[in-house]
Amino acid sequence: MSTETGHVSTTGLQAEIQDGTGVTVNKCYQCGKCSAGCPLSEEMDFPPSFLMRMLQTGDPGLEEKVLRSFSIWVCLTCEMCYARCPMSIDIPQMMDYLRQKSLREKKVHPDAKKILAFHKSFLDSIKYSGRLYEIGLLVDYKARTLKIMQDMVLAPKMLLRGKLNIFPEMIRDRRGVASFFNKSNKKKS
Amino acid sequence: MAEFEPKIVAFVCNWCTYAGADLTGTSRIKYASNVRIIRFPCTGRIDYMLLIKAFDEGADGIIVSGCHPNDCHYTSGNFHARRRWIMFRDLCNLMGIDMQRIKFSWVSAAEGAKWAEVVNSTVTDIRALGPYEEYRRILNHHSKEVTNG
Amino acid sequence: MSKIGVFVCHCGENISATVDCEKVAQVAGGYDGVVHSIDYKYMCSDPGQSLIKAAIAEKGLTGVVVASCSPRMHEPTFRKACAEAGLNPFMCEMANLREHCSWVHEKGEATTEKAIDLVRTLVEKVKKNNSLDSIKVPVTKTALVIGGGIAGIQASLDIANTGHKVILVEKEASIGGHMSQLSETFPTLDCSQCILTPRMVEVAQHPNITLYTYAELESLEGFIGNFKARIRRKSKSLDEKLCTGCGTCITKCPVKKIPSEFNEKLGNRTAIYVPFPQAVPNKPVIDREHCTYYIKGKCKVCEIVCPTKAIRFDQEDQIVEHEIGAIVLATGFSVKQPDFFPEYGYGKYPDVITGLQYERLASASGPTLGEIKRPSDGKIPEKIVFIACAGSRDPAKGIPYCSKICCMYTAKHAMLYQHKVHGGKSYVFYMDIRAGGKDYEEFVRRAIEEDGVNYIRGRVSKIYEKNGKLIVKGADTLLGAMPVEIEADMVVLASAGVANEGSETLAQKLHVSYDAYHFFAEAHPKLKPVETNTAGIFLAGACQAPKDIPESVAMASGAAVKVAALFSQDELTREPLIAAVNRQPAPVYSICVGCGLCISTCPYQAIGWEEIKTRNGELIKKIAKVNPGLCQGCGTCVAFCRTKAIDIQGYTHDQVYSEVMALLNEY
Amino acid sequence: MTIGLYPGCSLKGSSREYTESVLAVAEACGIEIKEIHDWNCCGATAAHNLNKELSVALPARILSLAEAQEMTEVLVPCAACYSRLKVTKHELANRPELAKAVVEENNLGYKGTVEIINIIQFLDKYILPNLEGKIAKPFDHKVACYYGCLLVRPHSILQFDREEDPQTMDELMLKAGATPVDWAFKTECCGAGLSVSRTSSVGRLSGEIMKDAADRGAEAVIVACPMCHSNLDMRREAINDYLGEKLKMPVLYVSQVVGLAMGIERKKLGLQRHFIPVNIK
Repeated sequence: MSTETGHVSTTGLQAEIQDGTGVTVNKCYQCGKCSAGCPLSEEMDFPPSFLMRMLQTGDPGLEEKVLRSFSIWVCLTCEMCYARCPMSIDIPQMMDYLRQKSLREKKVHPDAKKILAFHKSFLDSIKYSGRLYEIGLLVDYKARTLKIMQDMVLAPKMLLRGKLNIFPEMIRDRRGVASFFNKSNKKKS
Repeated sequence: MAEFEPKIVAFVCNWCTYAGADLTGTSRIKYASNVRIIRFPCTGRIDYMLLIKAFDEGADGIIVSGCHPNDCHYTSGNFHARRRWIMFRDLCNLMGIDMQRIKFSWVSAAEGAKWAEVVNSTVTDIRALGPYEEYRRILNHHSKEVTNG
Repeated sequence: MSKIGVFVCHCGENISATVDCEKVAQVAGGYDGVVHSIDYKYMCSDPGQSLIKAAIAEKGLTGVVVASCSPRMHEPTFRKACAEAGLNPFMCEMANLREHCSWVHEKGEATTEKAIDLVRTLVEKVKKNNSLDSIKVPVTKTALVIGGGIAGIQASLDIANTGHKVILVEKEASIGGHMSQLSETFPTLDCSQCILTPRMVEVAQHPNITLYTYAELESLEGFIGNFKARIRRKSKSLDEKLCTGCGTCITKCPVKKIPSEFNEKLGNRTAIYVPFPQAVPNKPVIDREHCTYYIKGKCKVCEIVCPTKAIRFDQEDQIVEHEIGAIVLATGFSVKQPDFFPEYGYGKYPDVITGLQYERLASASGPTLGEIKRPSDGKIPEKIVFIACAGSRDPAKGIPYCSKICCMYTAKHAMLYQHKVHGGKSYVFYMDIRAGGKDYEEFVRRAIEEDGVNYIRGRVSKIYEKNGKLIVKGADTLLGAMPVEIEADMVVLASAGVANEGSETLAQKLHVSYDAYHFFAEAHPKLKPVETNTAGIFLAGACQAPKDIPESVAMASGAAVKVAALFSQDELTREPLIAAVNRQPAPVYSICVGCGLCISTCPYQAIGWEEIKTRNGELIKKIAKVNPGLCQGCGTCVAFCRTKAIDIQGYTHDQVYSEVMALLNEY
Repeated sequence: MTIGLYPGCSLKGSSREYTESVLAVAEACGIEIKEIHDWNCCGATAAHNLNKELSVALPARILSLAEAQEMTEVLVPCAACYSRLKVTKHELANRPELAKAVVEENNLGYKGTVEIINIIQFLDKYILPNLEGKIAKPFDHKVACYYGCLLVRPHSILQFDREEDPQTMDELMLKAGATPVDWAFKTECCGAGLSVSRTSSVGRLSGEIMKDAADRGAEAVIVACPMCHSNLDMRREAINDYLGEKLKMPVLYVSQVVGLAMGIERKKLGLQRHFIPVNIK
């Protein structure tokens, strides 16, 4: 004899974001405070509040644009938007979700390839040694991006100051850490 | 199998919770339909034997809800209700009544959303506890004792 | 044998959309004692009520159950209809199928079942109802108005002009409230003080108004028509009869650097002071927290210079008592201090101010004599930024509601700036422009089109100071949320309107409800906007929710009419839903055992003793007795009574037990 | 008194002077620091950007290790690691099913008993009380305390200091003899994760920070995060390119300043490792 409690009906990407992160896109009333405070909004193709608006429409074309946007990759997760949002919308979490979906669906913005390459190199380093191996990271990143010359000035200076380890630090239970990667990869496939 | 739908009676005061539940309606907030409200002028009027009566008649759970402390329309009715409740609780324990089946709450005339929460959480809790068959057993037991002298 | 009529209302589609009303009526028709059961689209309409009246006449109904909306909405309507058809109005009950059922559940069998249960419960209750007669009580024709802002002033004058006595209580040293602080008012740009001060003077001179300033309500007892109010008149350290208001004491007072509350701390006042030059009454009070005499035990300069010897250092607070028939609550609102906006730097940067502070700057009687000058260095700002919704519509900061007045006063502020500072640039950051009201939209358009105020749709994220400028970082959401940065000289925050501190304590004293934000709650959001849930207490102005001057004034006049209507009667009828002690024929007389528990628990001291005596005066029994004039019908005594000797009409033992049994047992 | 330490990857490599200074001040106060054995990387920005499960599993292993090694309090000097560990702890506490999955995965068990503290809390709680009378050389300079993003955000979880215009580091510096300047970029982002992949963005963001600090008369910027340090110090070229001027202001870790005030020798604090020479004393 009971009836279900009320719920807002959303579909598409909105609903997915809601399920995946608990963020209700429709809470945004477009005040723009996030875009005003975001340190990177001027480098974004769509500042955060604009992105929220695109998602609110539920228009598949605009949702596609969001997943292919540069904004989601240049976002630094500095949490400024979340800190000041009058509606307490966890935009950083939503950005994480969008990035992962964009990656899964192979929709990463061409200009974001470098950012993505860095993140991937970073994770590979951890997978291999359990910790970040900075030279390894740089080498791997260069191999991925073919930016051979970048930061070439920096490395010797860092070595000179004892800021770089020639050899990676290996943790003992590398297999254990690597297994996290395998498991989470399996889940996705 | 269909889910167990508990019967829940709510004893509420006219000034705070009844009005609060009206506001839930005006705000069109949806909640579980298991609860039936009985209106009282004040929680101070609620004679706790009524709660026993409700279990007797087959209720699986009970809500008693009135004004927040200090907000009673009649100055102190809700304090009296609370004081009596403390004594009544001991009595219930003695009789073997499951205290988890009686929920107390404060819902003011402005707290429409809270009323929906109180109802929904009570329904969920009572549903988890299942039908109050135990009470029926206590009842039979007591009545046998009485007849056996 | 009962003959009950059941009337199921569709409420248009409000009920019938989710409840099968026909089925409800059909099932109810089969209940014992129900002789008439129908459903109809609008029971409260004239034809609907006629259906009830006709059924009472034709079928000789002994009880009526109307299954429709909340009894808090239409119980009086249907009881009146019953009375008109010759049925005792208290033989009518309502089942709440709308607020408690159709509006809160989805369409389906379960919802209809619930509706049926509710109707059955009330059918069983009404069978046990008793015919009751209303109680008559006298009316004291004096009104108490609490709060001397524009709403309280208007209510006082309106009531006083109907020939009734008014006692106006104001906690500050002068009446006038927030309106006296304002510069010019939207949308006409009338000078606020010019239109207010004549009203203030009228209050002071009105023969029917007793004005207590520097006073607060201490306690209230009683009920509609018969309240007793105790008012604390705080000591002003002054014999008001002797004081001529010459002001010599103020000029000579050595403590001169106390931030003036009236000037929102943008100016100073002395320890003996009148809040502002046009104050009513224009007689000073001593602020004992700052006065040297009260702190150090010496000074008394004011006493020495006073030509009429009116200063009274040893004066004490005084409690006055008044019999009151009705109360108008007009305590107004407060402006939220935006110190919960660290990103805007209020409190850190002196040139970030509130809207109310800006009013003082723009006011001809203000600290800058109406010139817009920065508090930090007195410079005239060349660029000024106004931020709307600084606190309002911000759930993260705890204020989700719209403060309603800010859009308009911000437009006015920007307009005044443009009028006063030629060549200056003004910017308004806003989310929406809410300009509903006569000539309001036109006013905002004028600010934009004629005065050149730059409106930017977006919220400001941060303000910081650099090289004497305030850097305002916002965004323009109409340009794709493009970041905007303005180097301003001054920033004005349209801070939220909030309930007064301690408003809930006052509400508790008066037993009126308040909402989640501590504003006082009206009895019905649409149809009883000036009434409270407590009969005889009415609301006026911004103590109910933020509102502008015309609305406050209209509401005050509305409340005054309610009071006048009440005072037009010599006697009031009260619902007879009160307690009574059981009486029986001799030799039992009453099942009351005289334990006295009810006497000690009654919150109204409405129960006393009654001695039952033989004809020759010998005491047979001492039992409890309810004074019907004092009993408010809470029923606490009923729950306490061990022998069930005391019962309360409308909620008798028979009635409530029948309800419980009917609710849980289907036929 | 033994306190656990989670250094994190940077503190073992590019910002080893941060570790050195932390250990040096702890040693001077007789506080024993024990590194979590066999710790792994917290996953940093990369993990939560690309892989949600990983962003929980990696920090969870660290928390489990600390618990297994009977630590009750773990100092996390890196602000980014601190934020990740605190957020993970919060998530595990609020999502029991997640905590269960984590235990199954890492075979280490998890109860949630370890307290995570940041560098400011550590200095405040363990070093300052010992400092009375030990301020050998007050750090008598005007400093700009730079908190960055992750020391104070997300505030709802970290519950540390104020989200806007925080004060704790300023108070700490005051006690070390420094004069904190009032400035506007305390919690603005330096560019962090984009250091390598978008150096120009870092030049702009870090540049604005350095410029405001310089304009307010600061002689040094004080940080509590290795990423902030590497951006403000090692990326000075990009910063100067953006600003079009040559800023020489040094960037010090908060622990280095406390160390200097205590009179610990500069080498022990790793000051020689900075790109921008620390020419002030």
